[in-house]
Amino acid sequence: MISEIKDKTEFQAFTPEPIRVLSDEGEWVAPFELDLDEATLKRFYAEMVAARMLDEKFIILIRTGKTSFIAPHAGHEAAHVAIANAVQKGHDWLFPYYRDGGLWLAMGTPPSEIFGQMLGNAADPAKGRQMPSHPGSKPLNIFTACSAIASHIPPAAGAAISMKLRNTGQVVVCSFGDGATSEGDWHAGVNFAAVQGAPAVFVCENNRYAISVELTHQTASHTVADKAHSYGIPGYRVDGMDVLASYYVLKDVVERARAVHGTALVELEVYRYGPHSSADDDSRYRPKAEVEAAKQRDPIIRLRKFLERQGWWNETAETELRAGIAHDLNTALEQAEAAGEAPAEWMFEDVLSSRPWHLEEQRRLVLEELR
Amino acid sequence: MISEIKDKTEFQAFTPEPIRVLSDEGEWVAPFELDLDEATLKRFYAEMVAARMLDEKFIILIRTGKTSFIAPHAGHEAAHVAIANAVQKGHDWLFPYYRDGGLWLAMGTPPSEIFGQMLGNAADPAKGRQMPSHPGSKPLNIFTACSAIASHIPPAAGAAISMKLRNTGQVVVCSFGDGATSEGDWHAGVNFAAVQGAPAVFVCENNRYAISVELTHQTASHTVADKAHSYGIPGYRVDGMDVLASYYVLKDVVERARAVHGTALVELEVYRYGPHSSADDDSRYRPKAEVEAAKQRDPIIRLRKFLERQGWWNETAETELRAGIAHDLNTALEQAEAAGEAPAEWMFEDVLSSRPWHLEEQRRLVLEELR
Amino acid sequence: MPTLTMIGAINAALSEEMSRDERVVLFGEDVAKRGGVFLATEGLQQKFGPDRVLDSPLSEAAIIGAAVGMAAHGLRPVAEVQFADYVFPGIDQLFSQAAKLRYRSGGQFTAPMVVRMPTGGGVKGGHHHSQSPEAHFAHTGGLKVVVVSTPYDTKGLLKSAIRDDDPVIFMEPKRLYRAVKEDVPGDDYLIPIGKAAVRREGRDITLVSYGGSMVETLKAAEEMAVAGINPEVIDLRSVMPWDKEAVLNSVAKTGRLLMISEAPHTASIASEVAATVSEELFDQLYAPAIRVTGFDIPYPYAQDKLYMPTVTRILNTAKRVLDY
Amino acid sequence: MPTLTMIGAINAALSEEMSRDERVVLFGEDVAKRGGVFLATEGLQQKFGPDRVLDSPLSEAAIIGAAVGMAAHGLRPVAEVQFADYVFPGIDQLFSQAAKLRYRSGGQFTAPMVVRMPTGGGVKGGHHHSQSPEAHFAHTGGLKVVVVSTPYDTKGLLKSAIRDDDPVIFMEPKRLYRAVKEDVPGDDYLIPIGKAAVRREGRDITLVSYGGSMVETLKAAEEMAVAGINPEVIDLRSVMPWDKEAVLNSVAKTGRLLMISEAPHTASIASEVAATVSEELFDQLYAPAIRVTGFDIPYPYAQDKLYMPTVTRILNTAKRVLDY
Ligand SMILES: Cc1ncc(C[n+]2csc(CCOP(=O)(O)OP(=O)(O)O)c2C)c(N)n1
Ligand SMILES: Cc1ncc(C[n+]2csc(CCOP(=O)(O)OP(=O)(O)O)c2C)c(N)n1
Ligand SMILES: [Mg+2]
Ligand SMILES: [Mg+2]
Repeated sequence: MISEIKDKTEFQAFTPEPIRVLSDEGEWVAPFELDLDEATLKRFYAEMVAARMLDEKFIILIRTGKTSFIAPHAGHEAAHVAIANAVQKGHDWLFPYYRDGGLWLAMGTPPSEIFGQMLGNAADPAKGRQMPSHPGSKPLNIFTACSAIASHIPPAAGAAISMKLRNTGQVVVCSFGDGATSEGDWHAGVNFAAVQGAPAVFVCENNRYAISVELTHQTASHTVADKAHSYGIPGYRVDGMDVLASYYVLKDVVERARAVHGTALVELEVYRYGPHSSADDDSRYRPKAEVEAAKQRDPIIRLRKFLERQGWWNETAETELRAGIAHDLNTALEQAEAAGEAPAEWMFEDVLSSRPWHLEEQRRLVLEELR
Repeated sequence: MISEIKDKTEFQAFTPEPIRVLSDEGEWVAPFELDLDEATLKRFYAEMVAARMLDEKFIILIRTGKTSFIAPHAGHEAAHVAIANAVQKGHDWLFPYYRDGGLWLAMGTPPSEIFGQMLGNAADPAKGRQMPSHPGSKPLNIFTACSAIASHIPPAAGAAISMKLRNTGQVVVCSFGDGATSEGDWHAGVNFAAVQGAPAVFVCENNRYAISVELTHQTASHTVADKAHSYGIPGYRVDGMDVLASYYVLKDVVERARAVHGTALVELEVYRYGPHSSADDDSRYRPKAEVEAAKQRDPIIRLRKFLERQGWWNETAETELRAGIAHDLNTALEQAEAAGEAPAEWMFEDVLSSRPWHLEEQRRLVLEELR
Repeated sequence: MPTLTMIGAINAALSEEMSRDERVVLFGEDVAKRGGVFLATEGLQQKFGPDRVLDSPLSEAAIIGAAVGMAAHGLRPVAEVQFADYVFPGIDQLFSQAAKLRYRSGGQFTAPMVVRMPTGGGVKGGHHHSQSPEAHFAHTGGLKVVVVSTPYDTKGLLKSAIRDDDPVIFMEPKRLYRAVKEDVPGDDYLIPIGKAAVRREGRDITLVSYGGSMVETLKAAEEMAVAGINPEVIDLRSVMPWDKEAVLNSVAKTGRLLMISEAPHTASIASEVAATVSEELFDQLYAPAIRVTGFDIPYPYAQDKLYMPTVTRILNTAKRVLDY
Repeated sequence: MPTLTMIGAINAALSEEMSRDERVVLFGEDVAKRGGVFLATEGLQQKFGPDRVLDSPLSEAAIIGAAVGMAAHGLRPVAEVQFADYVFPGIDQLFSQAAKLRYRSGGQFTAPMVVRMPTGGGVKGGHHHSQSPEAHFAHTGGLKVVVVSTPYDTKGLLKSAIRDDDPVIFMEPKRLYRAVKEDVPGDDYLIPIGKAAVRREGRDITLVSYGGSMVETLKAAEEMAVAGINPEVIDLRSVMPWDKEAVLNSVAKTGRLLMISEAPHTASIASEVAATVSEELFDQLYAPAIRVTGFDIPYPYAQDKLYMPTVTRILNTAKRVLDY
């Protein structure tokens, strides 16, 4: 297995500058040759556009009062698409967080399920149990997200340790924001994985804000990648709005994790275009100019420029792509809406594997009241 | 104030080898000149011997059934004496842990109070509330130790932040073991201090074991000092059985913390000669030979050799010193024993600033029962 | 007299206490630059400067633990935990450090600090923005626990909490933050921790509640009154210590207790009050002391309103008590 | 039949379950090379190898959280928290992850795991080696909670816990670890979680307890018997779910309940049982349901034995119930 690793020695841990493959203008700037074919690059592109359009759809859900909460992910699409393409889907395990809407989609989750979760209705495979924007899917090995920041890090470590102990050839990819790195559980989990040499790749989607708190108030470490020193693992600092850089590094790190049970930390430098959530007003803490500047690094425009340079993309393709995605999303949303409310009886299911007397009593109380 | 810092540029952070001043044989190996006088060095020596003899006394307390728990500190004396001499006693604040018996003494705690705490009797200024080996003293600004590993790190950060916000010119020195670095609270606390630029010096007494768990099972980081990268602060790796190296580095770091509100991590490489505690049997997990090898680095013998080389010490001085300490400790122990049991009424004091009805009821129940 | 929401009352209390006592500092996630996710601390950093109002890193252990150290060192920290649900990563700091510091040091060190937290359900927050963890705090010796329900009380109790020499958990039902406005004096007043308020006098049954559920409790009381029943309504306000005297006095009069709380059922504040009343007023109860509570399940998103004691559920249960 | 201490029974249960099911893995601080600080896991790493018995770093969040991930991934982890007092740095992993995983995923992911922990006082352990935190677990939907009191039960219940599809907190009163030996079958047997045991049949008063306090409860019962009173003694064994049926049946017979537990008083399991019995057997009680519990203070070192319900305290209080 080790022999299969493509050794891109160009990718060094702890680089002073983020690793990049495409410039902001979509020029190839890496010291190695492109080895991805047209179809693959177009897929990356299509997945990023779909991720962006999903985000736009979420915003509509909020505006129209159909959902109660969203965590906008525009600006994070390259990270999401890179992760989805770096793993073996349905074999490896993902431990995402609430801002991974694009990842949820790029992994192949049926959009109707995504919308079901966003509506918290009967179309939600998770039965409307959680707030919107909490991805999860057993068939796809996507560990259902939990609102408590960084609380999924120790479970991610545990799953990776299980993979190592049983030599399953699987890898865990666990994503989180920059704020998450301050939580004790983040440290405890990464440390346990690393000391066990568990195949876990911890991916920080560093958008430099935890709600309103800037990274400089979050930690004094020079980069998030530097935190890897604490665990004796490599830390990669990557331009997370460069889908190719993100993909190449992640693919490399994931395969290395698989082959030698290695743990790693990957920092993807992204930016969130929207507010933290539908409950936030980001104008309170960051200047509009900063947001506009970040958009100049847009991952979608950047890859499109590269594709155009290669002669692989044009306006017609763009129009078709967007029309197709729009149609799919609209159909899926309609389908999800049609499912109707989550039944009240669901409230007392899945608390435990069976229902002890006290839950039976509590359930009866509610059902009587509803009758 | 900044101009007052003696800039020992010889002390680099993140050195591959531990910083040393004395060789195992007590030879001066530092690239700078000794600038401590005879009296100071003799004091360091006396304090280390006293620390060792206190440890021996603790062992007797256990053997004779006078106490129920001890955490032997033999092998940690240089660390304790270095910390006590690096701070401004009664001005700076210490946040120690249970293995800091020698520090407790070197800070100037009356030995009768130490024994009172060890006996948990009426001579304990902390009223017999905690297990033995839990140092604390309000007059000396020694924050009372807490058994929960690493739980004192965030409070230490908080005190240091308070010092910075109010510009009190004080410094926090917070000590803990190598195992403590795995706790989430360790990370959370160090990070908060560092991001605030609070005058806190975090000192790891790295004896390579957390009870039976070797450092290699604790973390994969190369050194504990390396963990400082995570917080953007300097990390010093020091031979913690070399009292001069430990003192010089700590003094430097403490004064820098005071002057520029800097946070730092200092790793003192020590070894615990005894079992983890009176409840432990270390032969279950480490070879005797390893213990014996560590004793070759003994901090007390090492400094004695240096003093002898300087012509500042001889057998007579040694005998006198030990007799004096023995006398003081014996007298203090007698005094503490004479104080008698902690009264049962103490049980319901100091829970809150006053006693609400429920505590009053509970107290009455116990007092009635005792009557 | 200004009319304020609960959020306004919090802001006013903090501002006044910070003016009064320069040892008072505020910190937590998003409290400074943004003024808090609910804007409870809006404008305070501007007013008191970045050394008195700080944004902390994203760690409840760091927040609560740092408050302990600041308090021991002489400040009067008011720490914010963004949602009560997120106290758990920092609860060891509350339990091992804050609650036990005075005791373990024999009174040498103390932790006069306040930990504010939005609590309770009803805002479509799902598992992690809806929980009511007060029983955990009340079960842990060394802490005081306040749960407010009105803007007026909020100001007076928050001021008392800040001046208190013990660690006080100050719980703010988030669904009440902007639910009502009421007259809140612009000057200094204190409400003592540990004293309940009689919200409605009556003689047929005692309804005891606190926090968010006061809304439904009072609504139910009104409906009962319309139906010719005269309930007494008590708002505990503090759940540790809770005002046993006030509750016993009332139940001694009415002979009937209905205890209402949206926290989970088992081993709750409601259990405590019901058990105590049942014990102490054994001969004076006309009917069993009954609890209407939240359920022993994770807080569901979809059935957000159904989780908490509804007016219907309170009335149905009250009927059982009254008809007994 | 071998006679075993509680420690021996734990070791036997773990060993048998590990032999039976290779998905069972053990880990925690000092469990592997040292065999645990109480030697509960002694010899198991030698027997099952370093891939099935692991020493973890010193972090309860890492331990409990990793167990969640392992369990979700298909293992059957048995994690050890070295002392129940140290569960708090990891309690968010229990509450936010373990307890809610099945629910939040709509049943897609589950966490069949056991968290073992020595609990309770009486060993001169002071604040942090003496606490009894079961109420915190029982108050949190999604967890099961067992507290054992005999070697025989320990083996049967630990095996049930390991085979259970839910997260089970398995609490072992450390003062009973080597207190008694008893016959423990060498073969496979299970004791169901949620079922109490009647330790002594009687008709005058029902004494309900569990865990460490069973010792004093049974001693008190004997003394009562000598004095001509005939108490029934129930050992709850599980506190979530607790066996309401068994308790109600007994109290319906005796008309009197004394509930004994060394955990703090307020909002405790004792509160829950007392409140429930008072509610459901309102007409059948001859006396108020009374609790003898630990106190709402940090656990003191010097008054180690006085903190827990003493035989005297149990007898004094039983007298109040009987004389009522
Ligand atoms: C334990 C915990 N504390 C606080 C919160 C409230 N909260 C939700 S998101 C957030 C900021 C997270 O920032 P980051 O990790 O950088 O992720 P981002 O939202 O920027 O992608 C906070 C404080 C929470 N969800 N969990
Ligand atoms: C939170 C917590 N978990 C577990 C323990 C049990 N325990 C006591 S000491 C210890 C090992 C500590 O090792 P280290 O930090 O290296 O300090 P040392 O004893 O070696 O000086 C453990 C696991 C504890 N006291 N607190
Ligand atoms: Mg962020
Ligand atoms: Mg150690």
